[in-house]
Amino acid sequence: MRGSGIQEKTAPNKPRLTREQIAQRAALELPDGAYVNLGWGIPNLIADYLPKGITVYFHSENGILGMGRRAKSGEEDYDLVDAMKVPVTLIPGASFFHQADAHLMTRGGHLDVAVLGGFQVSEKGDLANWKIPGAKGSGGIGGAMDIAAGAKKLIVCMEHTTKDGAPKIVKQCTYPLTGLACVDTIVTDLAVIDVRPEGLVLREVAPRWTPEEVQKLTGAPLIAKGRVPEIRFD
Amino acid sequence: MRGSGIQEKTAPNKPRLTREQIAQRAALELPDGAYVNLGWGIPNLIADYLPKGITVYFHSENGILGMGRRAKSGEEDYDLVDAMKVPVTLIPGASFFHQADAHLMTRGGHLDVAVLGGFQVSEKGDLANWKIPGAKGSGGIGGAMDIAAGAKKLIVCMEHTTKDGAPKIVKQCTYPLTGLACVDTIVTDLAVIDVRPEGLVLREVAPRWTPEEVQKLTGAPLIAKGRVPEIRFD
Amino acid sequence: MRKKVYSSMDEIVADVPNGARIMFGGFGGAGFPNNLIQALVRKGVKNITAISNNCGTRDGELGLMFKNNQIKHVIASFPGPHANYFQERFAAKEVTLELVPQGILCERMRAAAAGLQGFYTTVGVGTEVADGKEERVLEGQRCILEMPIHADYAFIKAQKADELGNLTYRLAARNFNPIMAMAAKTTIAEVDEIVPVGSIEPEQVMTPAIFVHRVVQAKGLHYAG
Amino acid sequence: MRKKVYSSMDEIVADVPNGARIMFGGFGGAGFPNNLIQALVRKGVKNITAISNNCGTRDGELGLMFKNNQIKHVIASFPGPHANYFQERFAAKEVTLELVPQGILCERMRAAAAGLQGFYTTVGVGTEVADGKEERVLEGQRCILEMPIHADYAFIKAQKADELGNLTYRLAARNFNPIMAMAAKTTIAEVDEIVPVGSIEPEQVMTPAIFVHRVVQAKGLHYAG
Repeated sequence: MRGSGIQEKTAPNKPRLTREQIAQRAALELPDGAYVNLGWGIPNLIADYLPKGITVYFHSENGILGMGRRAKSGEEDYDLVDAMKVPVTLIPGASFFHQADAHLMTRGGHLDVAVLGGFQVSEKGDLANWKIPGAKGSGGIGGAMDIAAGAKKLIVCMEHTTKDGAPKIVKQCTYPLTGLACVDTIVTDLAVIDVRPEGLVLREVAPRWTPEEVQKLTGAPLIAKGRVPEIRFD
Repeated sequence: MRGSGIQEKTAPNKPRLTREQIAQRAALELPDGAYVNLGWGIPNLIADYLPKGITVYFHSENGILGMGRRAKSGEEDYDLVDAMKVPVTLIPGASFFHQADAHLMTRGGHLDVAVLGGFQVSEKGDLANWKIPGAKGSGGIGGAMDIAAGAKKLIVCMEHTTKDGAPKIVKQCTYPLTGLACVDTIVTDLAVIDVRPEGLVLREVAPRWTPEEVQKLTGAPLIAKGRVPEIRFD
Repeated sequence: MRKKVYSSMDEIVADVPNGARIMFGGFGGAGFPNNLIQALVRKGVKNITAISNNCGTRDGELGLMFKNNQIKHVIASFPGPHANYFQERFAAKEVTLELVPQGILCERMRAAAAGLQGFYTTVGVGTEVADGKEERVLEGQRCILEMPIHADYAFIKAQKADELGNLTYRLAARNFNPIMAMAAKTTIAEVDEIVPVGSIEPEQVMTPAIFVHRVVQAKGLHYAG
Repeated sequence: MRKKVYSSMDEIVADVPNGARIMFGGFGGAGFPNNLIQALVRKGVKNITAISNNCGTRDGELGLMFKNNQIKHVIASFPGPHANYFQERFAAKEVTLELVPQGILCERMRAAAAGLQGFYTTVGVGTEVADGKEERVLEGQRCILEMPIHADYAFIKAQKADELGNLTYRLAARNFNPIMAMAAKTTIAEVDEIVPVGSIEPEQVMTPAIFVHRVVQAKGLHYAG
């Protein structure tokens, strides 16, 4: 998959957010006391960037609520792993349950926030994040479709463009879909964007980037309501 | 509701089984190790008549497996009641679960045997047991429809005729139905009858009763395969 | 951390509006949120839709709410012969009733909890329960389509809550409570005891805190009815 | 009392026929019935339909069964990048795959367990998952019809079993195991420890014995792969 090429040539040579900074910005979207599921990739970094004083109850689709930090060396218990097979710890007040109840939570609207990675997001909030067209192998869905269908608020964290410079925020997804009209907010290395009935609202831009520059790297129209502030991390 | 009247006049004046004897005979249908649900009425008496050496795990739709005898005076715990609100005890190996799992067991074919009371059973095994036509009040279904739909083997215990002498085993139920083609065996005060694809097979008759006498009090044809033995209780 | 622990029954039900749809846990006298129900009686809310296995036992459980004519519609499996106030209102057509097989009542609430939009079952096929419902053959069996039951509130009873809302139930007082806790928008639990966070073993939590929005201790208010 | 306790892995899988449909518990390396799987490898059953979240990790979990070409069809949510033997067979078209969203995989098994004949969900609407499935609007939402997944056997892993088959699970090794235990015709549990009847508190049983047909202790056979 290669983008139009135009974006690539016109992309300003300015620093973008790192993956860690995307995670750090996304962490600010989590309210105190929220029940939250973090998907693979950038979302999985978010737990390290929770603001001080905030308690978030992390949900894992294998049947954990209240996951804590990753286990340190020597502390690992391989019956206590997250959805990425990584040994984790618990915070006080955690609970275990079976996988059907874990997904009753995802589908049934019980999670306050879910954060997933993305290949493409459309201007209507459609998400494609499980399969690259033409990729080898079987592919795999995992819990993403249940999570996309049910979270009260779905945030997607991803780079704003592909490695080739093509926009990942598009009018219509061309990759296989994960869910329709499910994304609420997109946090990229260039912007924070809300999916609203009126369209994609540009809430923040990366430091030193302008809304116009971000628009050029975006495959669907962005709506700027007044001055668009730069992303901050606190 | 009044039967044809013919049966009433011709009914032999011979002793029938008592309710306790119906329960005692039905108890012989429970295999060792079986998971069993007992409904209201005569079925609820069955637990007292289990043959020696047989262990049966009684299920209650409020979320108990492994109910024991009723609680003695002074022993009652009102958080440990059966589906009839009666305080009960547990046997070793009992378990508790919520009502949805309790009915996952009833509907999902997990109970080996369920025993229900009945107002009418049809020759196809349709059961009517929850509502008398014209009765006052709201009526109530409870767990009967789930149990009828799902038990591996459904036994109905009831008197063979109404108080007015009308047959309760009929070609077609006239009372509101509980379930279609769900009954496997009927134990009455006059007979043990199996519902089979070929029809109602008369397996046993009450002591001193003849198949012909039982047929006269039955609203659908009974099939006798050879000599029909008398009911025994051991 | 969100504040979930309330100190009074009246405060915890203060926002329940007239016309609310409320699930009430309990079965066979065990696991009823009797103190919460009495708070609703004191508050005098009206036009409630009650989703409950039964409809009270004389003055007990939901009885007083029927006596006071606070409930206009019931979804129940077994209203019960001792639900005399319900039966009087029902006979007078002051309350309407949807009778549901007990396991299907559980599944319809669970469907709401699980974000499912309906399911097919053989239960009730050929009976009054099937009236007006879509029927079709699936897996070679006649089935009817049953729809989720949603609610604004679940009023439940548990044994212990920690301050986050993790719950355990005692013996057969569990019954409908965990299902209703999952199914309603706002779940309010009356408990025997509130314990510090971390006091309940994670493996032994019966209802995870995510489903529980408010808890209140029934301090020696044990219901006598 | 029925004898449920077996003394050998080979004996407990002895009757599993070629062509059987088998659910395998486990997720993320935890709660896999690895010793039972190895017994199936030794037995050499063929043409198995495997229902499992994933398809092994190299030689581990279901890996050897794909290496030996014992599995012809898989129903899975996430076969996995480290399921190299599966991926080879899949590329060679020696095994077919039905990909199912993970929660829907759970619900379809639970539907089989609960005697439900199908359910509607919004999950997968507009995606490849919806291909060939009935779609309709219910409760104002586009939904697809999902059907139960039945199985001849569930192979599961638990921590403790009593001699009746009541089970408990450790930490997140619970995952798919309780659902599969309920869904299959015959459930076989590999456990760390078998305890006398009455040793597990009735309130703390996680899978009631009614769902468990055979248990075997994995005596120090802890799987290393």
